[in-house]
Amino acid sequence: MRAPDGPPVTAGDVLLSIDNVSLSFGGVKAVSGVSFDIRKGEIRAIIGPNGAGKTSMLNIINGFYHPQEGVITFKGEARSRMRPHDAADGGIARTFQNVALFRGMTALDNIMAGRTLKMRRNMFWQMLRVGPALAEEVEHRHRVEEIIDFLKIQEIRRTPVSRLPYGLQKRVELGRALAMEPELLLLDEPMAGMNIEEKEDMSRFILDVNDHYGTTIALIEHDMGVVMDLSDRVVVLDHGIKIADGTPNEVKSNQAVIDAYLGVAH
Amino acid sequence: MAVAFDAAAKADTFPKLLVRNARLYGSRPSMRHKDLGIWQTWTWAQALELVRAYAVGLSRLGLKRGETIAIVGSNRPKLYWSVMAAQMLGAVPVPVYADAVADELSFVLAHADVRFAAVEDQEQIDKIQSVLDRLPKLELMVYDETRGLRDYDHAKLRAMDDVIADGRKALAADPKLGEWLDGEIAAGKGSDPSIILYTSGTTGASKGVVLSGERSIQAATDTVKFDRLTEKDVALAYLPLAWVGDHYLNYAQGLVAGFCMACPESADTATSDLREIGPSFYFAPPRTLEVLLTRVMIRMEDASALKRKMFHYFIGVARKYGERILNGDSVPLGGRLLYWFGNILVYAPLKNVLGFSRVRVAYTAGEAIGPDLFAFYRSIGLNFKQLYGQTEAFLYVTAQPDGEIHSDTVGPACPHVDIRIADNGEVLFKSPGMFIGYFKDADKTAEVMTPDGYVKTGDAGYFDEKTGHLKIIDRAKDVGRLNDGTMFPPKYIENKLKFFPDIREAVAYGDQRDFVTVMLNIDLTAVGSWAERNNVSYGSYQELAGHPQVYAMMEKHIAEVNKSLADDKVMAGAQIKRFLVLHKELDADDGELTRTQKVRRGFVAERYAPLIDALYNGSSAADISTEVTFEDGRKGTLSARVKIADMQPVAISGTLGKAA
Amino acid sequence: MRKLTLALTALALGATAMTGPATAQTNEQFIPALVYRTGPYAPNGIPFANGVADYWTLLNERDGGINGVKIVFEECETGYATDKGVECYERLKGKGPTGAAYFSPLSTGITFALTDKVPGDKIPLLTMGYGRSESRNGAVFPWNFIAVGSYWTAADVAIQHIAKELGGFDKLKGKKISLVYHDSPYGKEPIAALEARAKVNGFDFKAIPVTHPGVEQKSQWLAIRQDRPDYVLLWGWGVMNSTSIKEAAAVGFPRDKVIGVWWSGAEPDVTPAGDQSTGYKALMLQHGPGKFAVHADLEKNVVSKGKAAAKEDFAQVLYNRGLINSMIGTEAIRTAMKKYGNKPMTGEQVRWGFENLNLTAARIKELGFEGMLQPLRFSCEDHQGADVARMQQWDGKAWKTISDYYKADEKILAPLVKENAAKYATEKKITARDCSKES
Amino acid sequence: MFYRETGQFKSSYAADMQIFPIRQDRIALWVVLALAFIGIPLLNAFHIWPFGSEYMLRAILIPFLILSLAAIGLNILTGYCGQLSLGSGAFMAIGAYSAYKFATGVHLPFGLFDLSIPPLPMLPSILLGALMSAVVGILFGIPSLRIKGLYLAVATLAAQFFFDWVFIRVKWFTNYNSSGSVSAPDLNFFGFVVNAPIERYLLCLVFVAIFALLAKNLVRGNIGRQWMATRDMDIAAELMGIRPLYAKLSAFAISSFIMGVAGALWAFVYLGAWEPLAFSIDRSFQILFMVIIGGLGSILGSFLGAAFILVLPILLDQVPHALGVPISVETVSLLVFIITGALICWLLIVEPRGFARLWLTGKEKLRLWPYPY
Amino acid sequence: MIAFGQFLEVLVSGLLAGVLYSLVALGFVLIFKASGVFNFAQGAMVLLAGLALVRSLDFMVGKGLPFWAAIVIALLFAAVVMAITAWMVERFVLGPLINQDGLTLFMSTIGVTFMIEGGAQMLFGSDVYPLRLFPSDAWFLFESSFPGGILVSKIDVWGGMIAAVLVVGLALFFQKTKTGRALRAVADDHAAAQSVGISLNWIWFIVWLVAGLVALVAATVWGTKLGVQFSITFLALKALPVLIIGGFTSVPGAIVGGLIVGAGEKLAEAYLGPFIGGGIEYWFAYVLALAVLMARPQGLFGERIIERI
Repeated sequence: MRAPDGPPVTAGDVLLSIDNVSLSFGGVKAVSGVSFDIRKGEIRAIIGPNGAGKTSMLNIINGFYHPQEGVITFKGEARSRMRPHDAADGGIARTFQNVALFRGMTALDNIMAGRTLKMRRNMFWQMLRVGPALAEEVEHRHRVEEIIDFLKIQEIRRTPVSRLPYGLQKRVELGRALAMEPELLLLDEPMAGMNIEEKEDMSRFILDVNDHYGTTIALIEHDMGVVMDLSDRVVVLDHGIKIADGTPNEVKSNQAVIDAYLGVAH
Repeated sequence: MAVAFDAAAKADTFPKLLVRNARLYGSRPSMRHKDLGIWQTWTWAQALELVRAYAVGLSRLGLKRGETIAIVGSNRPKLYWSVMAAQMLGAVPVPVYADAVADELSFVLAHADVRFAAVEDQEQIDKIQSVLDRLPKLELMVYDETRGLRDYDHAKLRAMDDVIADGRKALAADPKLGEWLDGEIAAGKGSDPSIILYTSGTTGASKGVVLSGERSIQAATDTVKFDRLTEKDVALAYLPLAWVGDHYLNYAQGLVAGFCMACPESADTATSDLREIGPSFYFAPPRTLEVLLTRVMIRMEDASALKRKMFHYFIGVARKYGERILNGDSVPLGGRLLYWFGNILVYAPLKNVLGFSRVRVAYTAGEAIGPDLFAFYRSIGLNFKQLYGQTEAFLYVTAQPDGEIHSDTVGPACPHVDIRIADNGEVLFKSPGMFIGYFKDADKTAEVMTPDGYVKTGDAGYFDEKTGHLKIIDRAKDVGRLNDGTMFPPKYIENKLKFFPDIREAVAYGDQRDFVTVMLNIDLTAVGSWAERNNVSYGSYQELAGHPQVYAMMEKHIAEVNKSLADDKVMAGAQIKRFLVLHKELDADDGELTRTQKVRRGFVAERYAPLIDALYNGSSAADISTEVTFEDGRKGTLSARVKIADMQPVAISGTLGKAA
Repeated sequence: MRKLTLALTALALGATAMTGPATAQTNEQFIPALVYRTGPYAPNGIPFANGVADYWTLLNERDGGINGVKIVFEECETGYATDKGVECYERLKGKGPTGAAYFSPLSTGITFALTDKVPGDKIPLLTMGYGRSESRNGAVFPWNFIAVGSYWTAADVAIQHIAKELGGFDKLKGKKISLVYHDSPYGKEPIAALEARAKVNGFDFKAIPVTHPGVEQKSQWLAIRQDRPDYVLLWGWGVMNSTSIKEAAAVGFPRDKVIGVWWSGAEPDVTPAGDQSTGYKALMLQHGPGKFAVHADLEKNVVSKGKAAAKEDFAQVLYNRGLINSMIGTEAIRTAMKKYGNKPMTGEQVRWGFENLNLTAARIKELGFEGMLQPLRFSCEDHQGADVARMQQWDGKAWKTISDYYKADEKILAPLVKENAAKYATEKKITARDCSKES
Repeated sequence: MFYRETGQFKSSYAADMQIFPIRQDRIALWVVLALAFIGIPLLNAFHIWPFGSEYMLRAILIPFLILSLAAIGLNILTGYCGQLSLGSGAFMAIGAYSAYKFATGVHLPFGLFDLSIPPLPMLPSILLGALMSAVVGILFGIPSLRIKGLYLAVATLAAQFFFDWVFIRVKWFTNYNSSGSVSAPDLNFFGFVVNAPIERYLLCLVFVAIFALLAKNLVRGNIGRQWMATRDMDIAAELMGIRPLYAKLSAFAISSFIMGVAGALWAFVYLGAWEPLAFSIDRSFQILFMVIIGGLGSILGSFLGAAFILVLPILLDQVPHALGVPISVETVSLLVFIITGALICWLLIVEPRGFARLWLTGKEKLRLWPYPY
Repeated sequence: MIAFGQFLEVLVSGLLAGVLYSLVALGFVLIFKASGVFNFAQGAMVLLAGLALVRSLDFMVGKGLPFWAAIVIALLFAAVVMAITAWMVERFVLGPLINQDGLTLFMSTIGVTFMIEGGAQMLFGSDVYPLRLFPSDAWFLFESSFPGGILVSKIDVWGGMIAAVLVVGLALFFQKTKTGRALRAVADDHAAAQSVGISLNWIWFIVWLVAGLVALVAATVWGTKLGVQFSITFLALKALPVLIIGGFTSVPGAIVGGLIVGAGEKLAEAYLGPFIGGGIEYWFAYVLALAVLMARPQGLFGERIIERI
């Protein structure tokens, strides 16, 4: 695991902290005054009922939305505004709630696209595709193949992703994010729409990623069982406000959380 | 790299062969492995270097001459190298089936007294660790795949890469070590045990067959010559590593001939890997060939009418002329021309999609093969041959030479093999590759050996008068008699049934009974596809198996078998009178099949006793409830009501086939 | 499979087409015709193409060809598109026993592209009344024959007519003359001559471009309305002409002060504007509409036999122009035959025929074109052969000739031709022929 | 059926990532190249049908090659990067006129910045002309950062019409030629003057072969993946660190560069002398048709599309004459219109992804033969 | 005062010319709105409608029918021709292409364009056919205030009035009729419309028919202005910037876009043209459109594109 650019962060340190962040769309508050942190190497879950602002939170973290208030500190650097590709540069990768793969490309090319930031040869070399350009392409292909191997998707390497079943698409998407060698991996409902078997597989992969690559993971998930099994710490949002933060057990017994979920149920 | 011992000396151990190959074929590929998307390749020279380092690494961990080391996993270069490295040190590798359940595994590992185990991945480690309490001698496991093992207690674990790297470093640091290793290689004697292969055994616990390097190499050399295998050949190592077939065909012959062994990416991808690598030397058990043919036929069902017609027409042409052309018999010019067209349009493309385009020599063995099935492959130009053998013989007893192919024989004795038929019809042999004995089991060894040094195969057979080839009918102990004295070789009947693509498995009963009955297993792929085409709806395997239309179909098949039995005077009395279709697939996990997918007849009879009773007591249905093991290891119970159907025997022409 | 069959059929057919039908008999003169009978300029292209074809038919029917050599012609549709024109050229240039006699593309764009190609293929290019004005210089443009008149001739004659209407060249001084032109090389050609004239005669000249295709000219004509020029010259083609006339009417600009070039002076240019066109004037490429002696022959030998291409466009302006175009071409062939014998001529021989063509008044009368054309004589230096033109006016129903012949002022045009031809020669690295040495 | 892939395994990534990983494809490619580079010149030299005639070379093969190149250019932009453009004609025109200026000498009389470049040789002129086209392409690509889809397509028309106007209006580009038409200088390449049809054909072929290879290398490399990622899901691409600015503008630049080369060839090699109408909106549409019919996102498709759109009407046009059917040219050309239109519709119904996809499907079928799927 | 008069004149004529562009643009909008198809064939449909109208009119006048009767019959005939076209397009082209993406549909309409252009010329001829339905002279207004007055073309005013009637008619059609409401439903959501039992094929036929009728109306005005001839198809190119500015999906957008383009290009030609050489209105309209898009990527009246992930 090569560390992306930036100061080295050791395990247990705070990798990313969100301080008093608020975001609104034309008067509608999506997130208000939320603070929490993500520590190096942990699996952090963000949960909450529908419309709690979970996806907005992820979008803020990787720069797709710019919060009106608050500061995000990533690897010790405070930022209030960054472009999505800056976030990517800094080592934040993500997957999407509704699979956002490049539908016209094969699984392999999708994951290779995740290596974009790591590839350095300019267009001229790529055009000739000899010497260093070819060597670079081969080198990155090797890294990508390791990911393919890791995620056990060898069989579908050459399949255009649009032809893949949903579960595999999710896996390819995870692969694409992994190809970026992220320090922080954001997973937006990685198990949405999966059957039990697929969920188990995906949980396994998430744990393996965390274990094997040491990647810090922040994930949004609806399936409470999965969240409780996977995550080290959980932050709970409701209507854009943080209502609880702690270990799965702490959160489970938190009255505000129970109310929020019951409220949804009614 | 200095080779200490005399290169001209006969290489009587595998490590010596490896050294020889590195010298003779240094830059030729020795091993390929589909990994990370491409065929990673190692030359013989690279392999030698790697194995030497590995051996040093293992020796530094404490592996010593004469000790055993378990090899657990699928066909991976590193596991083959583990075998080589162990042999280099004079240790004895003990391969274990990768899909063995923990109990089987613990039996073998405990029985073989292993201190070390080379394992593939986390899955195998988990399995071994779950039975660790039964393996007090096990000290260390070296593993290939690091994945998922980061948080494991590494007191008993080492990564193979680390071991190799350690060995390499040590070799580089200390030149004496290399000399020492050369000495170890030279010290290996041909008569030393080279490997212990545990037989799966259709009954009872498995036995460890000890083979020596010298004998193994002698046997392999004979067959390499027999089939003219060279260092330019390629074989796909996809059969279980622990099976004698793989060890013989790929490992031993590969080292002797110097050809390249290619390991598939995984069991799932073996088919496509086969197609990519395009082996020139190929082995497949009849069951695989059968599944393959079924798949071909089913896929062709979905082709356009024109293409389907063309396909079947040319397959017809092939059946008519193909084998004759392959055998070099005379064929009319028109037939040759048609076959030539057929080759362009069907056979060659078909071989291509199956991955057989480059196959030069192919073998099938393990059980009797349906004549039609066998003829099909030969007719499209594949030089498939049969061999007969067993672990105790280091595989080969007989093999068919080119041009002398008969589907109902297994060929004449191999070079240097001596065969004798015992009075009770049992086949006995004496061969160069013969085993030394069963590991830690002198009694059993004595049991299968005749006083004059022949091995009892346990199979019944005789030499065909016309061809002089050996013909195997059945297991000697399985051949039974009906109450009226008619001979009843269950396998013979079962094989006839199993040739229908719809029938996956058949178990015939009749010994000491009044008539013959069978239990059938439908082939889900074939029957499912048939159901789809004919709008037969079903919710489960069980429902499909019990479907009246499926029964009707089975009845038709059995009627055909009866007809063919009636044609043979000896067998006419053994026609099938009643049958049923089982509600579940026979499964190795439930102990119904061996790991090599052979039916455990006795066990099945016990397990399905109520059904067999029903088959003979005239009732039209029976209830059965069995315990099943699910994939994840959980157990459950499956109950069903199974229908039983009656058959009308075909009129027999001539005398009844009483015992001759 | 069906797809394949279809594609193969198409290929096979196309292939046979490319080899050319093996019908070529030795005593045939092949003349290609690049036409546009479809697309935006079809209303103008059709009558011209009909005239061209009918004259050839007439020669075949009446005379059995040219000196006994039968004319074989083939039309190729260009749709006024340059690349299509080039394709047609390549397709037809090698046909017949001696190849194409000459080409007449009736398109400035195609003319430009072919000018580059004809020297290599040795086929003359007859561009009657269009094309590069400097191609009059036969020393630099040996293969181009801008017969009868160039745009510079037209521009000069138009100014002369205005001067006459005003009562003398001195009256031009201080007058405003605007040019409404099709924004393309075609429309831009006259500007050089007009600017030269403006300098000489002291009038205010203004060029107003109209973007192709010219369906919307409101702003141009509002500008004219405000600018109030004394005369407007119109250099349009196709739909632009009638639109200009309509807009002129809409802004109340007197139609009789609008003078079109000869490509703006045909029936399709005025009929869409209806009554609003009345009074509109246009140059004649010497000829106008109406029936002459040749038309009687046509009626007798072609129309009555049902072999005419023409319908209601018979004897219209562009139809007659087509007749003249064919006549000049065939007369050039006839001239060539005098030197090379009565057999099919090659392009090179036809070029000689053009350069030595001398259509005297008597010969023109003999051919039945009296009243349509003044004498015409090409030479090595002069590939235009004539530099006179007349003026016509639309009276609401028909074109009426309203002037006698004007002769373009060589003092003004000759230097222009010389300068531009020299520039072309430098650019293309052409060494001009020495015409004094040509036979 | 003809594909026998068994045993064609790859033991290195370089081998696995080559353009034609299947041996039979490579053989086919070499056959096609040999035919194009050696076969056709030989047939031409010995006047053997169908390549013996100048017509085949000058009226079919040369325009086919040049328009294929233009289609490759547009395909990079539209097919790979997903930016619909109707301004191809303009970029070809820029290539053509700039190359013309470089070949005849550039003189910019801007007082202090009096810039004079003497006439350059042909090859640098063409490449510099294409470079100009690339620069303008980048400029007109900037709106693509905000505008998408059809809106962008129509916006690129602004470039088309603007440059139509520029080359008519700005006399500097036409060297102050009175009519505003220009005539190509000699095609002098390193002292060798390309003139005969076969030489012109080979010249185009060399350009097309080189640029097709370079384009293919680009689209299968990192930048190509960035383009396709931007095309398929621009937001996700951006969140992965692909800069839309870079991806889109590089596509515009490369695409315009190739179209600039095609434009220069079209003007210099095919037409010889031209007016701006040669690069009108019709040309833009023609090339777009080629790309769509041929198959978006396929280099091969660019060739197939060019063949269909350019060659088919020409063939159809000649069918009645070849058969000796007496139909007037008017009827024939209208019929060609109708049939071409109908074929376009029919093709789209059969395979909306164009010829390239049809080709792939066919190839897939052959690879699996005798299996149906 | 003269300058202002000139300005006013250019402005008014520009606005009116713009409305005439809108007539063509409306056809695009209708089809795009209801089916997401960018109908390249709209220009060809104007040609077809015009040719059908003028040729049948000439034929009947030639047979001695009174002009008013001839015009009614000719309009009906042209409407029937457009209906047949709509049916054929739906049945043979768009029907089989249902659910394809926008680019494919766009390309198919190009195929349709070729067929209509070829077919129309083959059936009705490729000459120019004068059509005189509306007066084409001009009024000169406010002659007292401005010397020479403000010129207003009568045909442009007619065009404007017809456009107004058309827009009102379309509005009523969309609001009040069952089919119209169905059309709107389809525009909003194809799947939903299908699920409530609206036949997409029928809707597409209707929308192409309506677009055909709009083309007929445009043909009456433009035919009078230009004469019915092939060049009429070029109008499509003038309608495109109108569409961009107004947004592809908005009927009022088409009108406002037309006004902006018309006024913009005429003013530019009149006041900017002289400085840079003239003939700029064609590209100016597009540059204007581009400028509008830079500010509002979906056009002035287009539905806002919301970026979501």
